[in-house]
Amino acid sequence: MNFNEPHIDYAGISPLIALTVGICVVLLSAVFRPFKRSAPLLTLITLGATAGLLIWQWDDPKNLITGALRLDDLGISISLIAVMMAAFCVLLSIGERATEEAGSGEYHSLLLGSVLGMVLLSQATNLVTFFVALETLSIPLYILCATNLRREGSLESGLKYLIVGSIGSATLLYGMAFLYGGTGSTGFQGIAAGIAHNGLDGDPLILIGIAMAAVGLAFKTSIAPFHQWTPDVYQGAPTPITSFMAVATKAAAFAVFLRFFEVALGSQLDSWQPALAALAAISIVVGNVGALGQDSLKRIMGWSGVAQAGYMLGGVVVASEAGTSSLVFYLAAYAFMNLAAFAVIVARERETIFGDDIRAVRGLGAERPALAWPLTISMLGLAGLPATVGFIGKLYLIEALVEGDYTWLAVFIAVGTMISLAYYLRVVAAMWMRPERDAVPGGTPAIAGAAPEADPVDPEAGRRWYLVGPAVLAAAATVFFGVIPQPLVEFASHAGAALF
Amino acid sequence: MTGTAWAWLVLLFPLLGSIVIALGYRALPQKAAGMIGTAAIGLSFACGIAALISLLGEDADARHHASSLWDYASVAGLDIKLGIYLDQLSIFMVLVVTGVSTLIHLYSYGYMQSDQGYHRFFSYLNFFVFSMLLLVLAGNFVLLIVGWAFVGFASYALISFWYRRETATRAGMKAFVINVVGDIGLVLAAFLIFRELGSFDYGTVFERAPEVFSVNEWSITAICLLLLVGAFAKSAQLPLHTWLPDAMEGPTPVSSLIHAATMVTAGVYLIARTHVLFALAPTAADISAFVGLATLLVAATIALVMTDLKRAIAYSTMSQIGYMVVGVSIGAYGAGMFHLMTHAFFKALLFMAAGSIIAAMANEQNIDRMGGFAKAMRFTSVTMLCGGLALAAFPLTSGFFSKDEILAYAGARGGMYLIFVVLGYFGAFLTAIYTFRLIFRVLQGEPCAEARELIETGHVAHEAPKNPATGEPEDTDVGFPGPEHHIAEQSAPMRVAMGVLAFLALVGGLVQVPGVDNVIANFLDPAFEGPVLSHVHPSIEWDWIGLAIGGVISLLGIWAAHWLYVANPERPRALEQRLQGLHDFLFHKWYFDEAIDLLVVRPALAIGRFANRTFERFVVDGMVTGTEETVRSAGGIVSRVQNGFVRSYALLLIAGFAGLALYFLLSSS
Amino acid sequence: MINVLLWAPLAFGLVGLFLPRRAVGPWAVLGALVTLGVAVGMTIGFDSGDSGLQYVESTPWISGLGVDYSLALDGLNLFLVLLTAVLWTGGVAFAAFRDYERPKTFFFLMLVAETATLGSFLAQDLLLFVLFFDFMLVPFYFLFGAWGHDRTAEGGITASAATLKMIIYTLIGSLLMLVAAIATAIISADGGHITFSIQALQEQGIGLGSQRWIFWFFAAAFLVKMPAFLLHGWMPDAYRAAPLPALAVFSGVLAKVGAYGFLRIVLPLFPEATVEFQEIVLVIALASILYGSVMAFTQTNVRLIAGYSSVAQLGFITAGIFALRADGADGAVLQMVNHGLVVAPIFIIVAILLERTGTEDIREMGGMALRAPVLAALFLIVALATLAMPGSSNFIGEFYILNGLFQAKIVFAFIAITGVAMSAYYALRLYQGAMHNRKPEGLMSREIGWRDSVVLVPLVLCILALALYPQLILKRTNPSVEQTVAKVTGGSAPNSKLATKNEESGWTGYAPIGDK
Amino acid sequence: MNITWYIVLSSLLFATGAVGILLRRSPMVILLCLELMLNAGNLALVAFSRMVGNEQGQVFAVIVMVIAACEVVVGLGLIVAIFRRRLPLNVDDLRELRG
Repeated sequence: MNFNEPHIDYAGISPLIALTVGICVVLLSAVFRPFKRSAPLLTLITLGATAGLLIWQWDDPKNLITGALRLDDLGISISLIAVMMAAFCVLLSIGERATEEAGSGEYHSLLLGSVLGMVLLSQATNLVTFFVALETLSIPLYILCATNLRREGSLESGLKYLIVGSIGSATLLYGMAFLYGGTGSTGFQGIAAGIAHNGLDGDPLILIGIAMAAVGLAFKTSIAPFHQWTPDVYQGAPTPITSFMAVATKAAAFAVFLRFFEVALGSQLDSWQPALAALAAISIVVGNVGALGQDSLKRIMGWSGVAQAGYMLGGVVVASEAGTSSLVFYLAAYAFMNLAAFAVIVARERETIFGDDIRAVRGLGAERPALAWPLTISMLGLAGLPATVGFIGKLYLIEALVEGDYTWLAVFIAVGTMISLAYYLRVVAAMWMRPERDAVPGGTPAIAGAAPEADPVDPEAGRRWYLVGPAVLAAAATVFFGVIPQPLVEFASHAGAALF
Repeated sequence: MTGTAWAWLVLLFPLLGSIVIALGYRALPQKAAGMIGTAAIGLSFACGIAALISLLGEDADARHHASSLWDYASVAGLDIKLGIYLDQLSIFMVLVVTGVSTLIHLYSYGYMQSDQGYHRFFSYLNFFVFSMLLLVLAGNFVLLIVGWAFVGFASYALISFWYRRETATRAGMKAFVINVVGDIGLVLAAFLIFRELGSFDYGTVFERAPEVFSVNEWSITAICLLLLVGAFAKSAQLPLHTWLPDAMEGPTPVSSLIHAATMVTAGVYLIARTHVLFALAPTAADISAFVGLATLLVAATIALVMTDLKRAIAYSTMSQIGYMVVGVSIGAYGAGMFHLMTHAFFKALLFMAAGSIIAAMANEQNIDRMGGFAKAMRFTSVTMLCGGLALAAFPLTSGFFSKDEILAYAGARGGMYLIFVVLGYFGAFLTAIYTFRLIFRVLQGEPCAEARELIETGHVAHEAPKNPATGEPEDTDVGFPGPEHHIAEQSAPMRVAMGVLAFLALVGGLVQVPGVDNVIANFLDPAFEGPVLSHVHPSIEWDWIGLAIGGVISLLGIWAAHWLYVANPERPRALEQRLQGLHDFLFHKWYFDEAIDLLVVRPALAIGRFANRTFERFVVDGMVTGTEETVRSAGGIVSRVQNGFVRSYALLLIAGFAGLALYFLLSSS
Repeated sequence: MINVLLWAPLAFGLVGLFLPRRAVGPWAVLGALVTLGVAVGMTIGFDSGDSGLQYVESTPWISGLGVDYSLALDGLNLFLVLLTAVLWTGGVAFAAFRDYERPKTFFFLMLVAETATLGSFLAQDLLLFVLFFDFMLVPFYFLFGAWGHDRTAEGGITASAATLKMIIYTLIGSLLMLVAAIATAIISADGGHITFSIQALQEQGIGLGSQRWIFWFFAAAFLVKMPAFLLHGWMPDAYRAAPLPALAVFSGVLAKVGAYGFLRIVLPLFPEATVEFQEIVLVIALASILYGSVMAFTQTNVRLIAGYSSVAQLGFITAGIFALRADGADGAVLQMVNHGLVVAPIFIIVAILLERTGTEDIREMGGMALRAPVLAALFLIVALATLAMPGSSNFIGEFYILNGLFQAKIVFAFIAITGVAMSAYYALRLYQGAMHNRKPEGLMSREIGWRDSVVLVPLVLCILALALYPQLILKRTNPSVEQTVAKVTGGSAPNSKLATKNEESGWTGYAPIGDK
Repeated sequence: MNITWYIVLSSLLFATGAVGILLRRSPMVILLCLELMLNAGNLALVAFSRMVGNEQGQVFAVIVMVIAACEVVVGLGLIVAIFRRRLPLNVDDLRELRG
């Protein structure tokens, strides 16, 4: 019997296939003795393959699966960022307690699963794929956060993330339902068409739908006031996972943020622009002041993540090609800077009894220059000082904002950056200078390794290639693209061109 | 060689001398330093003579030349060259300055011999002469200001020469700051001149001024008043005079050179130099004249009661400069400059004599402790007498002619200017009294310990010197005559210098005897060919009548002094008792220092303290800490909201959603 | 050529990281000297008659954003570049004769700082300028923080706290300036191709409405950097914390970048706003002069006396620029160089004194002139130059500044000039306090050593040379300055009274009573 | 019959779920409430799907059920893990991470 088989663009979905296969293989590898140790390697191979396939698809946009996905340079670039972060996460996870706790195979397959979700999300052009991808992304992360079963913090972060995250998804879903109801379609194009056709501008269904969708996305990108899970989860999760989700989740979520608001709701600009701008401003302020009093490096990164998300949201707000490009550029920059920072944090976590407390990096400049320089560079970069890619990123964003008549938001970014100096430079000072005020005598910090569930201290961690390597590499990239940004600008502008 | 070439040489030698001595402070032996210093000035005097000769070679009206080396700073319309202006006036000043300086260098060569800072002293002294010459030769106002400030610095350096004396350093600072106030006056005047005339150059300015300004126009008056600020600060006229008495902290040759003969007369020179402008601003000129008069009287009255030898002479200097200021302000330029010259002679001489005595007294300057030096130090006392006579305008001495000529000129102007005649003569009377008060108290009477020692052993030896002001032992590392002192009696160079000056003080006046010869006036007058006042000239008769009166007055004064301080020495005490209030008032120098302290110094310090303690802390730092606090507290709030309760997170999330939804609904409906 | 000038220090610094500890100091000196050599060479080759840019170097950097890598010299920055090279040579040499902990990093940072500073002077692209302007701070952040002195003992704050305060304070302005710079480019491009080239932006120009806020964003950056009155909160702590060689170059050069920014960017790019806000800025400048002077003569810490005197000096410079006359601006540029040349030696002398007396409090010093006459003489010359003694180049600088101010806004000139009197007092007080009066017991007074003389004497010689021939700078500066000022005044001939006589200049202006 | 009622019902469900999460401390109950919220979404989807007359909504609803199931599984897993660590099963006691 014959039926007209749907045309399937295997080339287009090859990255997804690769990932899926990878997940199965890695998972199974855990089962067969001889391959027990090979999970990380396999994961890296998978990621490598995915990356290769993605690059292969570079620069020829097409719709996949009857318009459920759109494979264009925006999606690819974001996916690449996610894949890169995953790869480094694998490296940082070597010797991480969590992997043994959870079982190496499971751990890595979950990681791949989350990557799969991200790749999907970055290409989703349909509410259904959007939601599915989002959950594929999140659910593995819920588990990964909790993988360090020995540590109460890890479990707590997992549960918190799960609960709040599910509320986020539920809200998002409900919003999607309304949008569907309002426009009669789940495809982004369809929604746009629906809005245009029925002219349902004032329609409460759509408006509430938009609001709810915005909340869901803002949650995933940890935009204030939907940010509160961020610091806790960042601090509680195993550090490699933190580094992974800090960047990758943001990246993927921002990709769909762009698509959803600029493709589906492009015609509603003036109704959502001010709202998002306000959210951006709020999270810039909240994130930066929140980070001020912190002593846990991971927490600092968490709060700073909130602020950075605020900056990036600016790229969405202006709804222009420049905005999109600048956002992608900034995400890439953010990836490098975070990576350098987290690699060092992981190393110090294993080296010292201070865990991720800021005391762990005190005197690093003299003790371990190979770690101190990357962390310094990444901090300066996050603070947006010149000669780092962070500065160019801010420059790019601000230029987009001013062009889009959101100069006041640009000023907000400037002010936020000033505040941020106070905590970024505090870390730098801890590494290079005499203590600002003498350390609190005695008493191990909340997350200090001295606690009963201590992770084993590895005094050589500061010299392991798989920790120093990523740190130095990322720091180098941070400086390199700070001095010669042209290639990265090209990369980003491709992504920007995809939407407009 | 042209006159200007000589003039450049005049400038060159002192500068070279100063630099050579300074750089060779290790290599050169002491004597060499002194010789180089003296020689440099001598040479520049010679060059001055040469320049004069080349000037005399030309006819009277062509005797002014400008010459410049290079563009100093001339862009954007300001044309400032490194240029000099040579005419009768400047050459006259050059000769007075270099001439007297040479003698004083000679004197210092002996006087300072046992002083540790010998090189430093001569280097400074040469630098001063250079600056003074720069001042008088400057070809534009900017260079004038440079010279003006240089002499100010030189005077600072020499006043605080013994720099481990608190009193000396403080006096130096005072002198410098007050002189800077003067500089500022000049600078502002220069700006105003530039705004009106578009140039700083003497030639251009004096040429354009009559065309641009109408008489007594406010801007020219302003210019002249600003110039006067400079002049008064430098010439220690009221109310900017308080630095001069304190300046006596410096070594005596310095007092004699800078604070009697040359620098302090710069103000007089300035007024004479800018006579064109003052002629256009009679009001300013009159103000200046009256200030001069006031200074003349105030200083004279103070000098009556001063017990510090050098300070007394310093006040007399102020008063004499008062005469000169009156002279050049009312238009008696020739007479004013003439008095400047004679005063340079006899006042320098008086200081030298005083120095000789003070050295003998081991820096003791209180005349109450002195006495009977007439026998002890013959030479010194004779020369001092000569100086005193000239100062007291004893008939036929130099001061006699010069002072009275000024008053005669005032008389000739008549009208309001008669006040100057009357009070001027009164001043002359006071002058005679205080001069001979000093002479009688120091030379006559019961010999004091040192004098007796001198008479008996022929030399004096003292214990370590003390600071007369504070009584603290001096730090002899930085100088001061050591155990054996240099007094004119025993040091040939000092005698030569004083001898020459004594001679000049006595007969120096004869170059300008009314009706007989008018060398100075005839030479200078072409330089002062102004539009106005040039016609005013006292008739010979009046001149002689004036001289007669002056002579009588000075004799009266001397007699009064004798009656008070020699005939019956108890009388002054009695008078002090009787006129306690007046005496205190005069003794505290009319409370000028106190007033300035109250009106200027204290407020400034108070403001400084306020700025430092209050403003800086609460406003400036307040802004920083204030912002910091706000931000930090905001952070506190945020992390308090971050309370770890997952349910409150959910609440905030839902609340946020509600807010967003509301916004969308409201904004679009 | 110009690239060598800019990157030589950085190159030497990088190489220095791989040298043995002992060699790195001399190596750094060599680097600074090479840079100096290049700078001198370019100064010699400079065409003094030309008002335009020379040694131009321009290639696209981030074509996507319209940012170019473009450098050039002209009358405005020529001598500031030279000054930078000179002072850095002095500072690095002075440091090289001492041993600092972690010398490699120290000298690396010093040389990085030089490149950054040179960059901000040379940049002809608005964004490149901003980039270097911000980047300058980074090396100094480390230098002050890691090699600085904690002042907790005398009730101050730690070095790292002080330097943090400084960098945040100064970046406030810089980041706003970044926004303003981008806004300038975009507004003047409006829709078209965006460029940040200062030259190009001068042609286009932007509307007064946007000029207003952009002006203040830039002004904020520059005034903080100077620092000007009320924005100097970071200065005292930072100055007390800083290691002296670094402080010498910092206070000698970095403060000038602010003033230079006004000339290079604000005047030509925002002329209308400049005219509109002239008097406000002048008021700030006067406040800086008076306040700085008053503070300077109440301080007892030598660093702070110098620091506050710089506040006053920068006030003069700002006033000169905002007289909006060629002579004022000429004076300002000259004065920037002069002040750099005097303030750096002062800090070096302070370092020398500190080594001898172990204190920075003038009340605890004194009487050193006897044993150290040469040091005293050098100090005296520097002090006199600081108080703008007539005959010094500083005097000419202030004379031009005040003349410009006088002709433009007479009242301001009268107020400003009181600062001169005060400067006389605090400068002499500084000198006397260290060198004169009684020597405190047990205070070691020693003559300056040949090492320090090698550093100090050349600087003093520069001062003397300029004192004899300030025209050297003025002549080369004037054409560019006149061009810049003309952009604001609309090309009115800026010499003597003719320029200002007739124009209406408000109550502060000068209106002749009674016409001729 | 008008669609409004379906919407009202679903929103009531959603609200109930939300309020439940805010009020209850036991992770179990919270998971249930999450289910409620998701199903509110489902109901709305299905209803709308009827209204607009295409099946996309219904497909969506089916998929959502799967996802909801996954979430619950993960949630339960976590709860077990917490229980094994002898930690209190009360979300308010899990607040080591804060500030």
